Amino acid sequence: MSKSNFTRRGLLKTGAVTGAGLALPTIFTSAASAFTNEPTGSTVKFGFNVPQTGPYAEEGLDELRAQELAVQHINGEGDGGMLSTFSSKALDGTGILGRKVEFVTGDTQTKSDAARAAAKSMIEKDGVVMINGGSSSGVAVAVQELCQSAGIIFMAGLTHSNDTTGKDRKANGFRHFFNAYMSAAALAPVLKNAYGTDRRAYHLTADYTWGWTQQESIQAATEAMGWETVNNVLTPLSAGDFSSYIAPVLNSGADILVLNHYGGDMVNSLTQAVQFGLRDAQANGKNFEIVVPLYSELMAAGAGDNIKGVYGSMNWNWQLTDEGTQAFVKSFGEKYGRPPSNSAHTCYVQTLLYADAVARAGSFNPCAVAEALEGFEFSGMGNGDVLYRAEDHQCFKDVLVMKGAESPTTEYDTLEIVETTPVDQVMYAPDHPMFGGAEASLGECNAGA
Amino acid sequence: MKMLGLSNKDTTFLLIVVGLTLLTPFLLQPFPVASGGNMFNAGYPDLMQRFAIFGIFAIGFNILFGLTGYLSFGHAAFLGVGSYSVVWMYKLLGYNVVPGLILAIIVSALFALLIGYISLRRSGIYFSILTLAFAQMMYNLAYSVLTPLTNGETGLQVYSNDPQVLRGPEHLDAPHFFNLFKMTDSTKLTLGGWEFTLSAGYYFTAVIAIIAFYISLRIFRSPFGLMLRAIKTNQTRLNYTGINTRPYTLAAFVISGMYAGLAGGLLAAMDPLAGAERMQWTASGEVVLMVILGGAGTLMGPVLGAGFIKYFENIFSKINDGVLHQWFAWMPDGLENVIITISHFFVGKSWHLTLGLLFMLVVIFLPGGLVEGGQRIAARFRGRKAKDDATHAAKTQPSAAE
Amino acid sequence: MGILEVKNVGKRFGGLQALSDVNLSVQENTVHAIIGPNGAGKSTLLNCFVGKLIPDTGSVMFNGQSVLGLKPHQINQMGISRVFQTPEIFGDLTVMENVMISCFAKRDGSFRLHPFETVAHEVDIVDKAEQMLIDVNMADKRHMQASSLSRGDKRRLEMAMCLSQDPKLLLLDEPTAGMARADTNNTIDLLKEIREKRDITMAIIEHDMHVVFSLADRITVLAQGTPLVEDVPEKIKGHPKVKEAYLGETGVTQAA
Amino acid sequence: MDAIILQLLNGLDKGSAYALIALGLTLIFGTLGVVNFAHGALFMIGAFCAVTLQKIMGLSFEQVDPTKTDFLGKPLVVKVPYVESWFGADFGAWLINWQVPLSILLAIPVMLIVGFVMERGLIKHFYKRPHADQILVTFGLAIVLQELVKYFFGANPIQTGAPSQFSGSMDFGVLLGFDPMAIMYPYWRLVYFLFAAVVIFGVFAFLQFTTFGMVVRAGMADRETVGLLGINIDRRFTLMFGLAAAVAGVAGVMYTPILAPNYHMGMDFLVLSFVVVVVGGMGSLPGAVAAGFLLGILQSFASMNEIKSLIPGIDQVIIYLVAILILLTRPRGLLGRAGVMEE
Repeated sequence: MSKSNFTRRGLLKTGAVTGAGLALPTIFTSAASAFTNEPTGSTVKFGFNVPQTGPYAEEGLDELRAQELAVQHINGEGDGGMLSTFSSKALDGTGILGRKVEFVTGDTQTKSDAARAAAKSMIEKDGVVMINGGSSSGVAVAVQELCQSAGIIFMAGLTHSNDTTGKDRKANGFRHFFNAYMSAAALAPVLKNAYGTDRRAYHLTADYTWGWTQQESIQAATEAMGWETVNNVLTPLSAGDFSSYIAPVLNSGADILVLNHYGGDMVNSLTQAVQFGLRDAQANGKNFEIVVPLYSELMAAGAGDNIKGVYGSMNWNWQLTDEGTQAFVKSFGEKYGRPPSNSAHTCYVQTLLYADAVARAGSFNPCAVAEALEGFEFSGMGNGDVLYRAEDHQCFKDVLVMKGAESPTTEYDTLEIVETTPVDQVMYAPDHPMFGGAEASLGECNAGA
Repeated sequence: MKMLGLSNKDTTFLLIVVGLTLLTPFLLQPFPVASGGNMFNAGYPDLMQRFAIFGIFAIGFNILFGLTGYLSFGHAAFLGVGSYSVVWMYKLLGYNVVPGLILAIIVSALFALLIGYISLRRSGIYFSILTLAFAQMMYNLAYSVLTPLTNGETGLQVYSNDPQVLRGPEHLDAPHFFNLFKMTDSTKLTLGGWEFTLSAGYYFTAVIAIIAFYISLRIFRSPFGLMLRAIKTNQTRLNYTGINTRPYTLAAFVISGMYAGLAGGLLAAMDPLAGAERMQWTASGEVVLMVILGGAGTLMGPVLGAGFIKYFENIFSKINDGVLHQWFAWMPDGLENVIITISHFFVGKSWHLTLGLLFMLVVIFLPGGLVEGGQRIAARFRGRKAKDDATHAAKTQPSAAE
Repeated sequence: MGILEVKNVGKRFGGLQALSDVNLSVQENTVHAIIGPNGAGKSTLLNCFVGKLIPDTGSVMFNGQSVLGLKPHQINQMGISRVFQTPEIFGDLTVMENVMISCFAKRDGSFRLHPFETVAHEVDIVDKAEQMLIDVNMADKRHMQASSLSRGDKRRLEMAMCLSQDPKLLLLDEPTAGMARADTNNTIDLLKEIREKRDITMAIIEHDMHVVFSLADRITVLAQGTPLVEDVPEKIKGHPKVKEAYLGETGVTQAA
Repeated sequence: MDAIILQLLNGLDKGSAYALIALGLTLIFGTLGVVNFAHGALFMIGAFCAVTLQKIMGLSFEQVDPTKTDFLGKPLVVKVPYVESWFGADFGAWLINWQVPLSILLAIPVMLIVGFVMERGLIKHFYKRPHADQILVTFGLAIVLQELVKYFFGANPIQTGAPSQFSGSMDFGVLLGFDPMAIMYPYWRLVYFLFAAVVIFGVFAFLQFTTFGMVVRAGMADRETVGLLGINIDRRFTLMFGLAAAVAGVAGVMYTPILAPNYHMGMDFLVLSFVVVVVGGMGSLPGAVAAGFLLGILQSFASMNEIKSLIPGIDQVIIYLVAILILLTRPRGLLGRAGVMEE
């Protein structure tokens, strides 16, 4: 098989190299493929690129579990999970278009470089048709760009920055996860009910792109309902000890602390804020409160008792009671003995959705798959009715507002669902200024070869 | 056979290196694609490019550390600067890699001149910490405050609305060499069950790597190289022999900074994105480990060390449960599970552990690095008293220890 | 005018006056020895010649030029070479490479960026270094690693390195310290031979009277940081002040 | 003014952690001449001693609680800690509450053993080897240790709380005559600072007033001479390594309520602790302590909004900037000796 991108002039220059091949015509098979890594045998390969080392390794592990489960379900093993509740019935449990699904895994190390290296190896060596997973926005944007230029589909995993489907959106990339804007839009009404409109907020923000978009979004949403922003302090990534940033908060005239942190930083800053007595304090005649816009189960477990009563948002939670969620939780729980996390859910659903899109399109060609996913509406995968918007490849669905449970019974229900914010409330225009404005464009779909 | 101002021995050595480099796509693909061994094949473009690029990085670092003994813990800064230079050239001029690579070398040289001039006022660990401090400052700022210049966490990339003033309509839309070929171009050769990928990007980096290696060989054999080795041995004597050591060390620092900048530039030439993480101290530490692992002060050692570490990072991390089950499926169930449980310690998400153990084993049993290991094996083949001779040879004639 | 003129040099370390009012003149083509008991300030004085220390007062002129404030490498380039008490050589390099470095320093100055020349092709340097090794009877050891040499050979090598620079002044800091008798005699012979073969000026700091009296043309006796007497060896031998200064130490030094 | 006092307190606390880690590091360097890149890992192992004790305290048997259900809708299985059933609910709960300070009792023997094994089994073979080799082998060891911890404890941070008596904060400002709430400071951080002070003084007193300490100090000054006196310096150095490991370990234990331990915390502290040691002067104990507090306090001040708004990003680089300035003005750091680690 020859996958030649050489221009004519390029071919002349590298004639010596190809000449060696041409001298042995019988073994040099050449059949032009229509797109990158067109599956040839009886199988098709997916690439699961998740952090397996570094601070998000645990989250990556959960994503891998879910993806493995999804592959089983697509191939007809196990109980089928969400396939039975999924509104589209294109998948029948015999693989995709008659091909069994196999997968390879890579380690993103939560570094753009390493993630791209792992992705390239899966594309170039293993011949994957899609890459799924990841646990940070920087990595998601970097790998999405790579998949765009390589001509395969990218399903983004846990990435919450507005940029992923905002200014960095790509035609070959899709995101099932929600984003900072949607978090803020969902949280604002709940915060208004709980804490009133006359509040003064102090923001601590992780000093990198995700932190900034998160902060920008929540500030806009809370100011719109009457809150005042006292200050926004940028904190170094992995600062560990946040005391110098937390200590001045009490005396700043603020009565709300918004922690735009994620992962280990969130665990530490929240724990330390509670130690500094912020939860017990009074300010402006009100109880001082803490808000963590983006929650995850694993981080909530890390923060322990400190999250009690603290509001935040999530993409999905295993405690939802819809059919799809129950089927998935049952299937996942029986296999792994624990409920899935929301990033696991995202990765599971994305794997199924990709497979379904291929089946509906009748082709693995990324452009055909992208077309099948664009504007696709479905249900039965948790979060009610879901839309994959064509303009920016962002998924729109209900957003969960969560609160740290006062008396959790197990290590898995430390968070409880406060409200399911309907999708209409978190909608925005594709050319919203926080998402790159009118300039942002998906570009052309790239099928590679 | 004398060529390019080299001695017979060095010419042969260079030709062997050239041969190995050009045949890499075949040598690193020893297993048929359908076999279980395919997991260990490393002959795909991205990894081969990384071998060459990090080889260049390590060769350059070795000129500073291996020859003068000055241990820089901040060389990744130059790697990052090189990458940013290339991506900025993409954004401003167009996708031709050449202007970017030239700029990468120039900019990294300037940074190295500045950082080296200040840091070389101290020696030993004080020098190491100064270089570390500069690199960490650059990394921290690149990740946060300098985002307009570096695009922070996401990494600098090309957007469709970038000026690209030199880009004509007929130009390729990915990094290319004077519009002759794209770096991502490749062709596949199928021979029986084997499949080999000949990639334009790899051969582009390989040619540059060979030039870089040749330059390093010339430096090793030059009076300049001799002075650098003398600095490592005895600076006092050198001063009292009328040699001003500072400009020599600074020159070595700048040269190795340029190598790092070139390597960083090539990373962005192969893959048009520059992330801040490549300036982090772990990246600086990685090149130190590559050089020591391979054999500091030897010509081939750094390249071997770079290859080893990148191989582990890219191959061992991909061995997951599914693969393990495939391998050991023939075993009885109980035994299979035991073996797989043990394997969990070493592969897949635990590949770091294997790397750590490897560092320890090499430094304990092969103080001269992998090169020494190679010499011992060679000595054994020649039927000599392997151990004594190899150690002796390494000790008495460091210059011949390649 | 001597080749090295030392005028009123003083040096203080905290509460210790290491040198005070040292005046000294080393004449061209002579061997000038500086002797004195331990702590007399011999090494401090030497360090003032080579740029390691800067005296608090006074001047040190070499060939009519002040060396004060200059770096060791600059002073070396002016024509002063130094032999250390414990031989300072490039232990990791071969004997030949050691000598070649000296030759390069002589030819190319204190810095020259020559990354693309090849050591092996520098015929003049190679020839000069080989000749030098023949001169000191070490030609057969040229490929040995310097650190594996015997102590005596290390001293020879260091001497060869210094001589290959054709120094105008050779400073020797206790060249026979810690040597066995035989080695000491060899060194004396070597130095004598050097004197006969070349026009060279030497300043020797020495403890061992045997060495001093067999080599020196003039001797300065230093005690408590200041010159006691300066004269030809014959006069120094029985000088009462010298005996006084060495009281209690004479036996040791002569036995050494 | 209150803001400055507040940051001073924060700085003292950060400084305590830096100083404790740097103390052991510089001790190992000063006595053994070994550059120990695994020192951060020792800090991490100390912290995981606390986690281990927490796990042991949490060891429990299962009881079915029929009134509740779990996530799969089955009857909930409630876990009852063994300590509570063995020692009674009250004492058991007390033990669980005080597990972090109690972990010190576990950490000291564990760290001593780890230290001895490391020194005898590995480090001692590297005394005469180049620093580069020491760095490589200890870095390899650090990776191995952290991967083992990751294997058994996972990659997530694990919350280990301070005893409930110390969970709040004290109004420090009122004591100094400021308004209430002006300077709130967590009790545990005060405990940590006092603890660090005790350990630091303990180490100094130990080296100053015991014969053992005198020999070790002599050995730091001139290893060969002490060896000539016929004193078995090696064995004392082994003990010294154990001591350094124990200091790092207990520093890690007590830090867990401030920073939820994770497997890579050692690496996070490694670079910083080297900067501290070098700024203090390689091999100088008072230097390490002084530099630790200096950098901690400067970092806290640099994090103040007033300063950050003047120089954006200053809090991210202050430590490195100060390190560069100090090393350029004082070649061997604050209190370093000549000739150490300069070859």
